[in-house]
Amino acid sequence: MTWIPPLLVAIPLLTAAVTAGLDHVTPRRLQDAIVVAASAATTALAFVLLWHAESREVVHWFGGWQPRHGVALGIDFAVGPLAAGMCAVIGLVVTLALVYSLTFLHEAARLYDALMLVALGAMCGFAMSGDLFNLFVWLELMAVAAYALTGFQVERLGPVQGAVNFAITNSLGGYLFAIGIALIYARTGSLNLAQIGDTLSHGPAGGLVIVAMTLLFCGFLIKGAIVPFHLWAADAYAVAPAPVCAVLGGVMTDIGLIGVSRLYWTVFDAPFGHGHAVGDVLLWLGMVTAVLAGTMAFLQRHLKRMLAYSVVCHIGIMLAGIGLLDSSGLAGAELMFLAHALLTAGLFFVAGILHSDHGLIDELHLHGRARGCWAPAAAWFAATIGLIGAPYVGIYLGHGLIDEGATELGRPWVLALLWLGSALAGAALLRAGARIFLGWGEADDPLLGQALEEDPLERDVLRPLLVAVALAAVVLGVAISVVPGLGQRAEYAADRFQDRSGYAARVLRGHPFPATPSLPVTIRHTSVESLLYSGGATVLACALALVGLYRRRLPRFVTVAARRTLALPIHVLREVHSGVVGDYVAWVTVGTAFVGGVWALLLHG
Amino acid sequence: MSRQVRLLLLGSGLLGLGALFAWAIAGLPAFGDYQGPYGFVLNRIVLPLRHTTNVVMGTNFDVRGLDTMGEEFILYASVVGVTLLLRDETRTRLAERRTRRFRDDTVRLVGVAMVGAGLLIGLWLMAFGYITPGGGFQGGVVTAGAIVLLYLVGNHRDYRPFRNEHLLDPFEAVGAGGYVIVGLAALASGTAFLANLFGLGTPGMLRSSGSIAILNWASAIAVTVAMLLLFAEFLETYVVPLEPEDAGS
Amino acid sequence: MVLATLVPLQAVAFGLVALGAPLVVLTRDPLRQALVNGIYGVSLVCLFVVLEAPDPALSMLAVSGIGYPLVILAAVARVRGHERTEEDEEQ
Amino acid sequence: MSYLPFAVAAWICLVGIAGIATSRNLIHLAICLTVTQSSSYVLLLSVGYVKHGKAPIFIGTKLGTTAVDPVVQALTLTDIVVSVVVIALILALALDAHRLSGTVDPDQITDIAG
Repeated sequence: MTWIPPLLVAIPLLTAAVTAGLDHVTPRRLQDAIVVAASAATTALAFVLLWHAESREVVHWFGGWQPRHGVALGIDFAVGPLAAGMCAVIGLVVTLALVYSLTFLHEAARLYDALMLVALGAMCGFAMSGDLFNLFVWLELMAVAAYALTGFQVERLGPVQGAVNFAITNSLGGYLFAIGIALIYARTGSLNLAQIGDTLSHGPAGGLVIVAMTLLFCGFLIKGAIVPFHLWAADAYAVAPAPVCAVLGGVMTDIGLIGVSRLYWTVFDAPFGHGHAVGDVLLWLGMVTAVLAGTMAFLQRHLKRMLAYSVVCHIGIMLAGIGLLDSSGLAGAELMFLAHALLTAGLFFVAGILHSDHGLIDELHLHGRARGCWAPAAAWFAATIGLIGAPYVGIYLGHGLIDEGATELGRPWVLALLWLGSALAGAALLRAGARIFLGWGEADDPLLGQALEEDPLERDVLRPLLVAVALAAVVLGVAISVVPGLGQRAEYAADRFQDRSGYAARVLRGHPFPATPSLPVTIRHTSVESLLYSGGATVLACALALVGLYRRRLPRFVTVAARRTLALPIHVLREVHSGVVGDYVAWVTVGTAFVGGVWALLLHG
Repeated sequence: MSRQVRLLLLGSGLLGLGALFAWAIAGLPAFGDYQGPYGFVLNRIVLPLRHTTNVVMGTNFDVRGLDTMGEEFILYASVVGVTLLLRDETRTRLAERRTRRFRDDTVRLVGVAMVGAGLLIGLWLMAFGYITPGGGFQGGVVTAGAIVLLYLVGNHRDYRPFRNEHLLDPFEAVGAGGYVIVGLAALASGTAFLANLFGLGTPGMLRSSGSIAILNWASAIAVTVAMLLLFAEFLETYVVPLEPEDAGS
Repeated sequence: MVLATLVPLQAVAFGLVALGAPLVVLTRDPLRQALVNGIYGVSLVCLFVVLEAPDPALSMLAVSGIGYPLVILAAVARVRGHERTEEDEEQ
Repeated sequence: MSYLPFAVAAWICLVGIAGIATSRNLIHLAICLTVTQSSSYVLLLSVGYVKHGKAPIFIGTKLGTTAVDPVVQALTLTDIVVSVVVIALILALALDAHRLSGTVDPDQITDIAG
């Protein structure tokens, strides 16, 4: 079955090239069918791969360049259940987005399809690659496709600004990553992750490795929109067409986290795995991201920008899970990724439906205008509850596993901060839903700032198809927490993912895979704390949403006190998210220097 | 955020980054003392195993051929992306003014000579890439540049066939898609994706290196067409082709 | 043989590149910057040659001799052309 | 000489970033991005250089002659392609920005913020 991994890249890329070449020969509908079929076939193969990877490591050496005497020569895709699962989710979300786009976007459809397929191939390649420079190639490939897709609606300035900010910050991240590769290569003389890890496990780590790790991780964190590198994300996701947002926000942002975890457990666990410094920095970055982005989400009125901050918030929670550096934390991040990708895609799909119905997606302008749209409303609220993580809904199981990891490590305060983040983001989404679909609250709220300019899209949509796709994504996402056996399999996948020496032995020396334990097929139960926190977060989100809707009815002394204490921080927060790319680049340098400085202090000596 | 705050942030960030770089450099092996092993192993095995005298190209198109496949698609995606981003620009250009044409015969003559030289150099770089320095990318850029020169110094009609997307798109597909197909062919024959399938030939001759030669040509086509489309997309937004009636005057 | 002559050559090439980078960045006018960037490109080509890297040198030569100038000049001309027509309209 | 090459690479990177962050023109900014990226080529090629090494092209030389690392050169080639692509995309966006707002100053293109 080692022939499957290259196909996950080859099928979408070849289809992208061929549809462009045959554009003037084939009718539009046939092309649509080919594009969707290619994406669906990729997804199906990813599921087959997932099934196989359960009991072995599927390693493919490109060009047949097997390692000789334990020295890697070529490029390998090394696929365990975690990487295969990622590919499956990526394929699923891209396929849904392509089906959604069939009637949603008419203009320049051929170019759009080609870029979406290229992004799909690149993301799959990234998730499976076991070679440091090859990761960089896929990272750049998906980025190039994403920049152009973000600027899709070139008739307005907003998309251009969003694409410029996205392109410049992420390119800079790519360059930092390239410098990191050069440093690692100078030290180890290898580009294969398993081999770099092997080399670094002998001898002292030193400043070179710490700096290289900083540059490589910061490159990924820029892609993953972690504070203070997150500023571009809200600009880019606010302006891209809804199905593009579903792919960017649902899966491409998470790619950064896949990179961080892959690199940590194949390479940097070797020199730094004995301490907790690397993980602690990631954990703190994740918690700050979760709370800050949750707050920013609450201050938005533009639905896609609100969703962008909600994405950043959940990315923060996942990074915190990875930063715990244990298998339940990683398994939790993994399960959260599954649910979050589908639910976020569903929410962006609903935003697109509102856009095509009313020509705008501003929470206040849409006040009460979507009363009676039951299907979109149901999708919106279900997805929101799933993203908050009410008991056994949506991200709950993943969040619960992260909680377990934090409790085992004796850091119970992590739980409180993370649940606060998801409650804040959830409150914003609940408030917007209640305003738009139920007509609750007031039609004006100066707290939410200025409206963004937006143009109506093409109206010629097949609405039932859009609604069906949105519902499908949400139903799948909501059900993740109650799929029997999924939790146990995620933990098993995480365990395997974290076994650095086992991975290296299988990849470099072709060692056989130890027998797979038989895993139970029952619903994974979580701790009582998680249940309490999850319930609390749901109640808190509802309360905050009500406060957002009816804050003028609060007693006067409360509003005055709140205004006095919160006005300045909110002003500062908004100022920082300035939309000016020069500021973002300054933040990138400060952030990289800060992360590197902290690691230098903690890891040296 | 005011510019002062930004400069302050930037200054402190760069200072910190500079310190990190200095620390990293202190840990590097001294210049010229690099110990390998990866590249040195390839220097020893690529010529005997693949009959490719230019080990860099052997690395690019065989040992690390997957990177180059990604690179081809980066180029492809950027052409598609730039076309997407400039589609409004191209639409509005029709309202813009006309270009001046170079009327001077000497300029034309020099131009034509340069086009010829450029095409020859480009083709030479492509053809001998896996033997001597050069290769699909370099040759492709030079060839595309020469063709664009034809457009700039000569009559615009000369360039028009090359600008025709109906003609160019299939080539782009053949170039970038061809790379994938060579990979898939190897996979279908029961070996690994992008494995070298064909006879290796004599080192130093054009018929050497097996699949490397084919991949080199695929990437040469892909790069030439991509560059041509890219340049055209930018020049098109500036220079307007002449209407048929005044082209003859 | 070469080491005696190569080391000074390399030092000079590195020096030129180190000088060229700030010059490119500090030239704020895009048209002039395109020219300075071309010269910087040539200094990189020289550096690659003395570092025994003919393939990257050729690639850099093609890119900084043909690739960058064509796209940059077209973009500059477009932006300038617009400004000029707007001025004409004002007059 | 033993650390000068690496210091030059770091210097180029910092200079380029400073140029990006302070730029008032997207075309200027795009060129600064390529300068920043050129630091990674300089670093890669300096890392792979070997004293007395020849270029890794074996025509008429005996196999086993000391040669510099071919891998960093292959990586540099890919990196150069990436730089052309990025500059083309950012210039295309600059043209769009100019068409829509009449300016290419990133500080003045602030349709979305907050």
